[in-house]
Amino acid sequence: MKLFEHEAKTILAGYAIPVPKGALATSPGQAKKLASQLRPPFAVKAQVLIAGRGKAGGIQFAHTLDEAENATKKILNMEIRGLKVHKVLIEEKVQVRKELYFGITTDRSRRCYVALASASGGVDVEEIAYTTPRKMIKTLIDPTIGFRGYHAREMASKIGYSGKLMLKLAAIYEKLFKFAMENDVELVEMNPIVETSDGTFVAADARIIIDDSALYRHPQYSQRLISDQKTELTLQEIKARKAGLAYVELEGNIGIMGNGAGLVMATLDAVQLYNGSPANFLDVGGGASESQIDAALAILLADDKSSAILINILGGITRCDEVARGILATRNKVGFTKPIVIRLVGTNEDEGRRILAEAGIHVLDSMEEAAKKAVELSRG
Amino acid sequence: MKLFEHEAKTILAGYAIPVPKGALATSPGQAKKLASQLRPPFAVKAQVLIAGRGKAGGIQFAHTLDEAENATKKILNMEIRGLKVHKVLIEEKVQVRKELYFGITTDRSRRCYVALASASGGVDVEEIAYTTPRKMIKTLIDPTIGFRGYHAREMASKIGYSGKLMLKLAAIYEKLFKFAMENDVELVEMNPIVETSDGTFVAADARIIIDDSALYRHPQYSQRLISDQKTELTLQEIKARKAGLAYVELEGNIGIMGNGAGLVMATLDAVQLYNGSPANFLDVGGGASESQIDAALAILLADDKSSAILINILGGITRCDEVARGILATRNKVGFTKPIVIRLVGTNEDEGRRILAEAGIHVLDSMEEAAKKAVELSRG
Amino acid sequence: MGIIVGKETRVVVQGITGTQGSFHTRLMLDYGTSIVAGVTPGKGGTEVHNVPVYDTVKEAILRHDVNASIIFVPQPFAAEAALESIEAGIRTVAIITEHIPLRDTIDVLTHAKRKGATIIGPNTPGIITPGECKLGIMPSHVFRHGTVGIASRSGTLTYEIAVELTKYGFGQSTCVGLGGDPMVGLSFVDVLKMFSKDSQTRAVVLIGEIGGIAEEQAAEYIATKEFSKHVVAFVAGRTAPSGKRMGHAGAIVIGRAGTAKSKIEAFKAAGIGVAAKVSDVRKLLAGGIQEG
Amino acid sequence: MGIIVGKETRVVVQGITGTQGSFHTRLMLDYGTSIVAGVTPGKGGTEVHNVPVYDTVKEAILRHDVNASIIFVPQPFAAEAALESIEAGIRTVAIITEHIPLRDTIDVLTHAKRKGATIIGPNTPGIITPGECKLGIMPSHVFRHGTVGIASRSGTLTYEIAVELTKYGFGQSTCVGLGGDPMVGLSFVDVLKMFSKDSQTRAVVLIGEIGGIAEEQAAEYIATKEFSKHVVAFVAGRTAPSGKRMGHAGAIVIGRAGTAKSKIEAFKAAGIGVAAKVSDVRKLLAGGIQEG
Repeated sequence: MKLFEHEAKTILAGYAIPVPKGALATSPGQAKKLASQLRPPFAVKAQVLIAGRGKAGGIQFAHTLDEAENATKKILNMEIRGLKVHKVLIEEKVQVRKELYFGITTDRSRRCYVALASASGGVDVEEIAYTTPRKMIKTLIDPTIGFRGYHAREMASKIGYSGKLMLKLAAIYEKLFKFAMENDVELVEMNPIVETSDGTFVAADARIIIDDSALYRHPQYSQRLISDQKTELTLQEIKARKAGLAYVELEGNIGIMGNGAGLVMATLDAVQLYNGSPANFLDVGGGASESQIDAALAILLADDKSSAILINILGGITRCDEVARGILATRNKVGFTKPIVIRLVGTNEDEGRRILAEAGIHVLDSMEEAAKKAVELSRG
Repeated sequence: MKLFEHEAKTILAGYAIPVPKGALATSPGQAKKLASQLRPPFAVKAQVLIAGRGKAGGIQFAHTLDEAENATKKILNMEIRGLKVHKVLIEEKVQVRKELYFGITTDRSRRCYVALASASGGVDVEEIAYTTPRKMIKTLIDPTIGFRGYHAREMASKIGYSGKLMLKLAAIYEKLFKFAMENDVELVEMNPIVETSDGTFVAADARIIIDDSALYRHPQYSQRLISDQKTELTLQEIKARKAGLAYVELEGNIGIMGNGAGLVMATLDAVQLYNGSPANFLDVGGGASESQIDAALAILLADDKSSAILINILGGITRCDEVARGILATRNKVGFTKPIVIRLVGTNEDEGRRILAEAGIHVLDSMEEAAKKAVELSRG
Repeated sequence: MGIIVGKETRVVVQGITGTQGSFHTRLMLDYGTSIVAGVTPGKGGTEVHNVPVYDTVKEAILRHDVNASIIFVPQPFAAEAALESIEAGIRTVAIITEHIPLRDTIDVLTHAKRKGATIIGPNTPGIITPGECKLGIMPSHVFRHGTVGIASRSGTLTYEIAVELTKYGFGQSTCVGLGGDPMVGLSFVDVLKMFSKDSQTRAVVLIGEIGGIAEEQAAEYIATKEFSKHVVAFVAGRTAPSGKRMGHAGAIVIGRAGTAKSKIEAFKAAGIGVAAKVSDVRKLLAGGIQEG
Repeated sequence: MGIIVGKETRVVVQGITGTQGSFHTRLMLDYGTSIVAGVTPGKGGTEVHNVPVYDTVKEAILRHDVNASIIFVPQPFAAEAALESIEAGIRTVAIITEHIPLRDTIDVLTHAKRKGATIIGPNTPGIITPGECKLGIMPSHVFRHGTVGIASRSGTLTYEIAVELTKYGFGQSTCVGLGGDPMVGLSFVDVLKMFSKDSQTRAVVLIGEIGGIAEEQAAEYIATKEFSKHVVAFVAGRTAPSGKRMGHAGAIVIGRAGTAKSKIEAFKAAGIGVAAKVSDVRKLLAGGIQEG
């Protein structure tokens, strides 16, 4: 689960990590008023849960209160990669001597947390990590030892600091690790963390992703997980999550559901292979009940941009008769408002097919055949 | 550092460990008033930092408010092994089905924390541990794994519980471990932890010793470490601790100071070997300064029960000239109010001896000779 | 033969009294798996499908000869259940439970490594050596004894492919579900090393998906270590957008990392046939086996 | 020869720029100890007595051949300093700092065991192999090269006894201060095992004190493992009351456990001579060596 920049900064400040002085505004007037409490120049920053806002104009600088008001007005009228901006963070602009990077995330292959530091921070850090990985200093973290002062100092030293500045920077690294462990982060990064012209360090931008699997022990985050507008999820995605379904919205016009993440991904791939375009990814999971199938299908039917639906079930723990009954339940309630292709094999297949056949619904055997058919139907 | 029973119980309750309902009283009238908020029968318990209060009459039971008042009066007039009782804990008496023991402490040989459980708790548990150690269930705790739910359940199961009761008891064990780690305990024990007649568990008595070396990271405890009456220390001991000296009060009549814990213990032993009786143990530590020596000697001179003083210094990091100057400083300020025997060898020995010789103070070479002389002088 | 589990596997089921635990215990027993004990704290002394239940793994081990564990314990307690088995000395632990917090998984895998235990999962359908032992929740009927080893990051997709393979005569030596969580006990490379030593296995199917670099590492291993058995790969998620979790917590493209494209290219560069669709897997397999 | 430290010992001093660290670095250098580097975070690039200072142990190791560390770091950071050396692969670490929290000591000792490092202390005067290497803070002049090994829980008392031994011609092979904290890296048994293999050591003096069961374990080890060298014991704290810490955090009688009486009886039962007073140590030693 992603946190907004302003949330991230508030949390880091709670761990005594220096962040720029600032406040959150939802209107130009409020921004102006808040700016009057700050020392110019100001930075006005769109609060969106998406990367690339800088390039999209979502960060602007202002020297006067009026400029801050105007910048806020512009940004609040903006859509960044399709997302409306509801809030801006207005801050004292940091006086940069040097932009650095520091982050903590997991290393899937080494099966541990890893700390990453770089002497060059900012927008291109992912590019640097990808193209010249040796510029990224990496420390694997043994969970039985943790990330200690000496690990932090070693990293701060390797990116070129010594003396008091090295100690200051290392102390911030250590605090970030403490935060990361106490909050089960999947990723936390200060990018950039800035060395200011007066020799201090400030987390000028911060990004936090909390491990979704650990949200149950962090009620302060989990309570907002499925509240509208507070997360990166679309309304459809929130609806699906509330129903316990894994759902991702896509751009195409064929609604797709199936059981099992890999199978659904493969179904999407098959649709594309036959030159179709998936409208979504919807995994009902293992052993879905009639009502879950019903809920899932209802979500697909409600998606305006799709012109056909493909259901791909390979029954293992999932029982085909439950699936059949779920499909009928939806039809009885809302009707089939668009063409639906169903592939249904596996556990209790005969019973499932019988139920659907009695209702006049035809069922296919092969996933590839079904994908081909769905692509045809989506063309109308 | 030892905590009072009432403090221990308040802290454990904060970890959701069940303790009897009760409150702290400093007068019989207050005890009666507090008892009226509780359900009889009551237990009235002297709050002293010393074992064996039960056998000394420091725990009494009462069925009525008047009885509670009387019991309090009796206990507050009591001295338990020389310690005046200032406070009583008045509690609802626990309805005992079975008294158990559970504690967490360190195992010096195995170099880890250890959890101890026994199906028989109460006053004789130390005796049991000493004479029939196999009745004590012991779990060594790997610090990289901790004391987990399954360790707790294994112990609760081994002392004879199963089903819901086993789960309840194990949950309490787990909580106690959490408390132990978060508070750097040297020892925490619930003795007894009682299975009540209605099938719950209650920590009927609790003992906590915090690791003195870790107090610096627990300001909630350390601030009271050297406050009067709040600890097990005598006033002399508090004075010594404030001066940064290791001091233990004893019963004899020869005041003893030296540098190094082992050396001072050996000095006490030598005094006893020559049939003398040490009044105290005072270790000035390594590299003591003039002012520390002065402070130490002043404490010894102020001890009314001693009739002679023995100073045993073997200079290593400690410099004999510093020691000599410290001794003179005390003499100049308060005078030598009792005979003092000084043994002084090692680093800067010549200078130290010269300083003392000029002041007319004689110094011995051998520790054993000095001990013998001190014993003679203590007899007046 | 096959790898990790076989006729000699004797299982304790952790969380045996729960709905899933009890249901799959019956299915595993039906398949012929030796389930010798179950564990549910507080339910010691009872039985599930005639399997005795204990309060702790240690007690189960004290009374039975156990060398594997399968975990159906709910998410908040699953990692601790795995530690319990690892500490008790069990060398094969399959964690069916999904969505285990990363920190807990790291703990489990660290201690497993120290004790030399093999962890399958979390979020795995388990492992099956057809005809010998099923330590998992996969539908047994799709598998047949044979010579193809399967390692997969996906459950249902594995069944889909196994159905095809079985239908066209490619029985399996062992099928391992690595698990859909971002961090799991076994990598493709780990499993390839085992298949390499297994005389029954003559070809291997790797079923990958977006996220991480396990497929790229497998491709590199096969290319540089001269893995001598025939390998076919399938990668799900060609159409997945960046930054979205596709059902599995581990199935996510981050920036430019973890794409299906990168994985497919790595496999191809290592000379491994990559199936564009499910039905291609058996075709590539047939080609390779004829060649080999 | 001697044990643990010798001519081949090359030392990094952690906390070298502090008062104690700097002072004892000079004394160790004067004694002839090879101190090749120092570490103080934030002081990298400076020098102390011509010894180069680094920010981290890893950097010191990268530039110098180091195999031992001595720690003068203040209490709140001392345990972490030890972990730093252990993780960097240093095999001998002397922790001079006292009053390290038990939890931290346990952490340090657990990781030291895993990495095969020997920890001396905490709260130790260190270790000296006279004439070869002093890794500690003991006054050098009281020691002479010879054949008596000393293991002691007390600093000054060791000097007291060493003065006597040296005066009467009993030079020492190695003198180890185990440390006065309740939990320390080396036990008497550990050191006896090393002395047993050391050809230079012909007799051993054990200087114990109240608290714990290290002396009892040593007595048992000597009795049952047939430790073949002559042993003399001294136990401080016969007069110590129960429940009071006698200067050292580890010197405490709890209930009936850890008394001098118990230790003395154990030694005597194992046939070991116990000195009633300091001057008896050399007498018992002389008797044993004449006998032996």
